[in-house]
Amino acid sequence: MSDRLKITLLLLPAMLIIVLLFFGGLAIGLMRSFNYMPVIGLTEPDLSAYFLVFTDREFYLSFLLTFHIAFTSTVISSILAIGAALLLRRNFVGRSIVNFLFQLNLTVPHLVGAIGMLYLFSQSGSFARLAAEWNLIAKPSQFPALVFDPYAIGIILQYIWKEIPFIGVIVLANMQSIGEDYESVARSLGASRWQTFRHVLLPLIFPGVLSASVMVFAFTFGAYEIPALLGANYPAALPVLAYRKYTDVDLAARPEAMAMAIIIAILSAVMIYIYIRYSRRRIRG
Amino acid sequence: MTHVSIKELTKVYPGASEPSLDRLSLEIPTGELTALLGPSGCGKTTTMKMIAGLLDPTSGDVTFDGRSILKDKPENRGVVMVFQNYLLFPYMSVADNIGFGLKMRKMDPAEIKRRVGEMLELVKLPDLGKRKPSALSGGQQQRVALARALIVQPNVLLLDEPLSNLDAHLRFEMRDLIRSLQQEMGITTIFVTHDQEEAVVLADRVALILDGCMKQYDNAEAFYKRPVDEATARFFGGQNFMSGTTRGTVFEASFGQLQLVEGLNQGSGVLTFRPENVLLNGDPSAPNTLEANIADKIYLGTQTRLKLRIGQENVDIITNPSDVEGLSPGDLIRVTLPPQTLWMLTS
Amino acid sequence: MRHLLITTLMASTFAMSSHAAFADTADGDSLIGKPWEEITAAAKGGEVNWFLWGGSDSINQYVSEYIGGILKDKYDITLNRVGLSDTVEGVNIVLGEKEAGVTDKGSVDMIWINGENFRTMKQGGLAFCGYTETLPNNALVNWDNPAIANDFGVPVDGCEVPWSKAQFAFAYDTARTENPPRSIAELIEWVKANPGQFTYPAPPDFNGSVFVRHVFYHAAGGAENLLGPFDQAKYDEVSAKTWQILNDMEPYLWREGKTYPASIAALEQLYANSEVDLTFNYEPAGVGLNIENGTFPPTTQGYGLTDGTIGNTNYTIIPFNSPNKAAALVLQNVLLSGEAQAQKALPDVWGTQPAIEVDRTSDDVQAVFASIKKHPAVVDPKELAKNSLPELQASWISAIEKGWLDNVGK
Amino acid sequence: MSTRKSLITSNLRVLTGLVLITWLILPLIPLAIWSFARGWFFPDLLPKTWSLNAWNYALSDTAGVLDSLWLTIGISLAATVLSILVGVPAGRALGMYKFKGKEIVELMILAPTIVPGIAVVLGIHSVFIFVGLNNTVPGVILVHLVPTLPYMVLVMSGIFANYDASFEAQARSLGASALKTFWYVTLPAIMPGIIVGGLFAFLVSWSQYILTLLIGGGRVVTLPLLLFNFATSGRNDITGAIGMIYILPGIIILLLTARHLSGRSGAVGGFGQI
Repeated sequence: MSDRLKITLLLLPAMLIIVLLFFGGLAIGLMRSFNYMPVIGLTEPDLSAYFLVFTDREFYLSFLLTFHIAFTSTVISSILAIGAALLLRRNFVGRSIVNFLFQLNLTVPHLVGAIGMLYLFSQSGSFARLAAEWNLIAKPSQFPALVFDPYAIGIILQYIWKEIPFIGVIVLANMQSIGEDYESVARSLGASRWQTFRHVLLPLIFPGVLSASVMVFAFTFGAYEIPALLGANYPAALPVLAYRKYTDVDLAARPEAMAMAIIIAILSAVMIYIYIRYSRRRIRG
Repeated sequence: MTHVSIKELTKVYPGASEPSLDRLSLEIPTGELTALLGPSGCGKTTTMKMIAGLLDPTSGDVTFDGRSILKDKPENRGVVMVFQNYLLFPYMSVADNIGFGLKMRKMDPAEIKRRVGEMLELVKLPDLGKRKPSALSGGQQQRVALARALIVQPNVLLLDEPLSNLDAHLRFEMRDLIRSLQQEMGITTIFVTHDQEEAVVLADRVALILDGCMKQYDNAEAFYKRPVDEATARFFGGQNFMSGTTRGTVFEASFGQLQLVEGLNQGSGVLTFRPENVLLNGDPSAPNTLEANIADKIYLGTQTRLKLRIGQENVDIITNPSDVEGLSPGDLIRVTLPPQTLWMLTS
Repeated sequence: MRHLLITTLMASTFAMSSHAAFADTADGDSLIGKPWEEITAAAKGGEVNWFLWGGSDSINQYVSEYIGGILKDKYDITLNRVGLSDTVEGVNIVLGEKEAGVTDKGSVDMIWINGENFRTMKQGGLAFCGYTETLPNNALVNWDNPAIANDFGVPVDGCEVPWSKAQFAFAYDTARTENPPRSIAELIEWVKANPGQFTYPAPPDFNGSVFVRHVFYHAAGGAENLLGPFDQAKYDEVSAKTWQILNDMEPYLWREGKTYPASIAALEQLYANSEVDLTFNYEPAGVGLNIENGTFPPTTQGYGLTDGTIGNTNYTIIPFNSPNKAAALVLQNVLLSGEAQAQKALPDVWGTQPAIEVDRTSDDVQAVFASIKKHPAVVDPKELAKNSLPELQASWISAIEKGWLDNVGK
Repeated sequence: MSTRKSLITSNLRVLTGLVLITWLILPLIPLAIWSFARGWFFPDLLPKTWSLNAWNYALSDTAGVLDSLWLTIGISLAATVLSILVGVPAGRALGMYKFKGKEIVELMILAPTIVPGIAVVLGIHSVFIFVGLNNTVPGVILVHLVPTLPYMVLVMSGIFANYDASFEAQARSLGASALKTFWYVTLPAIMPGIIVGGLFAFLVSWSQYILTLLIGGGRVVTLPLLLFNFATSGRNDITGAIGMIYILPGIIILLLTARHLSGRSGAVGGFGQI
């Protein structure tokens, strides 16, 4: 068997699934967003759905909110995950517990974390109750609004909770395979601890951090159930908005939902491209 | 210009029962090139990392010109370590790698560029500044690593197995480069190696460390001529050891007497001599000329190794292949052990 | 080997999703008017997929255990209760299937429904209609009652069968609040006097929407003027006043009205944890259940408004493409039976009001109904019914919900 | 470095570690307490009354929680096995061969990790309605492959990049059949990757919400759907019990595979190789 044939056969099943399901799904979504669906008699594509999306003020608010959620969650969890990995790299009392919890946390679904956050941070949640116990607040409304809030703090907290271990495990694996010798070289060449971290370790673990954080960004930008559970009613996150449109009893809203889905896909691809370009220059330049 | 002094340096790793390094003491004069020699795991890299500040010693002290440096941060010691696998930062160009130490000292970029250029000339890689390390050969990477270390003008340079990853023909080139740069800049240099040949060709002085203890600290020749004990002699390729008793200048061996020079250890002990110092078919009247029986003959290309029996003793000798042509196991030959090549080990 | 694995895997996954191929009764029209025995015979051994809001363990238990038990034991029908977060999800499935041309292999056999969702199904041709006379227990239903024959103003026309009646009621904690507001006018004043202690779920939440309609009635000076088909001029006039009232109220709401709870459950949580002082529900019996399951403080008390609260009837509907229509008919008939309606009315089961005429049931069932003691915290349905307001037609409701979103919510 | 200073550093480490531990388990605590609570109102720090009601309900036949648990496990396992069967060959092609268009293939396979699921599932839903895969378990399993497969291929290509195929040649030359070679040589060598990739695939499928909701259409009720239902209906006690049931299988699988996840096995490092 020639290599060419072998490679083709090896790749075929995976490519079939990706092309049919993923790109097929995107393509159908694209067609429907243009009101083009010959099977059900729509043969004249138009841009009306996009027009509706782009003239809706909630869409822009929704985009800003979703971007804020994804960006803030990604940056904070990446930074904290690197810190946690630095901590876990060295031996200390309780390291194995943290290690285990890190991995345990990977197995806990986002939804469970979100519900936990709700019970912890709502105005009558555990922290509010603690505050009341210590006489910091007299009634729930005095506790700061951390869920269903306009700044999506609850959502971001849940993402941070969930993504620190995800990025952390990847970064830790990265650090362990790199070892400490590069840092030793840098120290002996006169770099301080901080310089060693900034100019040597960080660029070395950067590919791992980058790929992990890209996945986190994409996930947090596109997740439905977390903002649906913890988010404010208005504006809703983009995926929630798209889902609402799609399940609107008015069938006319479906092309709008499809248009939003396509816009979400394009936006996340573009933002991730910019992010990769920009951060690569910053970290490795 | 730094005189390095190591005093009773000891390292016990957490959880280990045996020390990895046991009370090592060494004086390394300013500008000298010293080798720490020993098999892997003998504690030589540990020693180096402690000098560089990358490891904390369990006890003991390291002083530079009399001042203890153990409390100094690694970046403030003026010690640069070059690792065996070079560890060039893979995401930086060659020039950026070399300039790294200067950048960390926040030197003006133009000045860094100038000095990097000089350094590239010095290590004979003038045109490779823009390349990535992955595009370099092993020897070139070694030079970049050396340049990266020397550019910060360290007081002390530490080299970890500097020649071991190189092909035979590159070794001498690199040896010459290291020696000339070191002499030129007068940097006190310590390198570690497990290869006695590497130590001998490069170092002014060699410290042999076996089992965490220093055996002998001397110039290279001394390890061949005057090893302190059997382990040291064996490490340097010594094969011939005979038990007996020395009285004055006479050694009483199992097969008879051997003439010695003056000033060797007296009493019962072990006599050693190097295989390459035994003469074949020389003057029969010369002292210490004996009959020997060939037990085996091993052809090694440029040399031939003969395994001989003298009385009950086994003796190995190395000769020029042409000298032993036609001889075969079972033949008798005449060998001479010149008195000035015989050495009594301390017991 | 790999091939074998895939085959086994596919086979096993398909087995997991076995659709009962037998007892396929997708052709509903052929069932209409048939003797009941033939219908139960056709339904025997089959299954029925009932989509209904699944957020109450009491209702889930009643449906799965009590109703499901009867179906299994008496008719050999398997009831699959499919829980929904929102009824619209069920409507949507049917909608999507119709769009895709799935006319006889739909996945939904029955939906618990009323109001806008019913309108969508009826107008979209998504409902199986005209069969109600076929159900023996249809005799218990008083179709002459306009509140039964019209679902939010839309004539039922035999496209659904009533299940329960409900009437909006408020609830408060007697331990926290002494004098809760007893009319919409009082409420508006009360909210201003008690800043941060009141809110309502954002429409289109079912309960938030009905609260807004109460304010709308108040602004219109009564429901009488609003009955009948949608009237744009009337709507513009009344809605302007309504948005004025709600926007004036907004700064005094929970979190200064910057956000609203997304659902009635969220409001009930706020109430339970003293974040707000009042709650309400279209199903007044829920107060009793919520006290019993520990969601509400035991000192909670339900009450009606002096100027009346809106009542409705809720129904079950069979989608046009249900493949198990016979079983769905049997299920509807069981739901309508006096026994099932009485069971549902027990305060520790659910406590909701029957949709049938109790005096048309057997003496035994009437005795059960007579013996029911309402939960002390639940407002007496008879008292509540004295001040019952009608629901508006669904077109009004969509307009009000959209208007709220544009004028108050954003 | 003085010992005093290193003492401070190490105490700092322990302290930060403690904060991290607390933060990691914190959200699970109220969930666990709620599952045993009956009426837990502000400002009570702990419930005044404890009860097993929620657990009784969650474990009863009517609630469907256990059915849902088995269904969810079945779907996730099927999605994992399919991901492995499809992902291992693809990982081999990407990890061991250089070929024209490789970057494009890689990008296509990775695309689902950077394009949110909601963006593709709406279109998939339209197609599935036509082919009758909507509201079915196979349909849900198939759509789960969209997010799980990239992880699997990613991990496996990392593994195969460090894999020496000459072991296979050696085995063949010693007389092993292709199948035996795969079984005795290839499989053990790539097993850590299969375990880690499989674990990730399982977890991704396990926590899938929106894909199941849309494609399953309410007929395929996995645990997250059930949980969301109760979480949004305000039954915190039942939510807590279902939540506990929901996280249990993941923990068990983790305990079985934990040693492969620890950094040194290197399989996780595959994620760094995008």
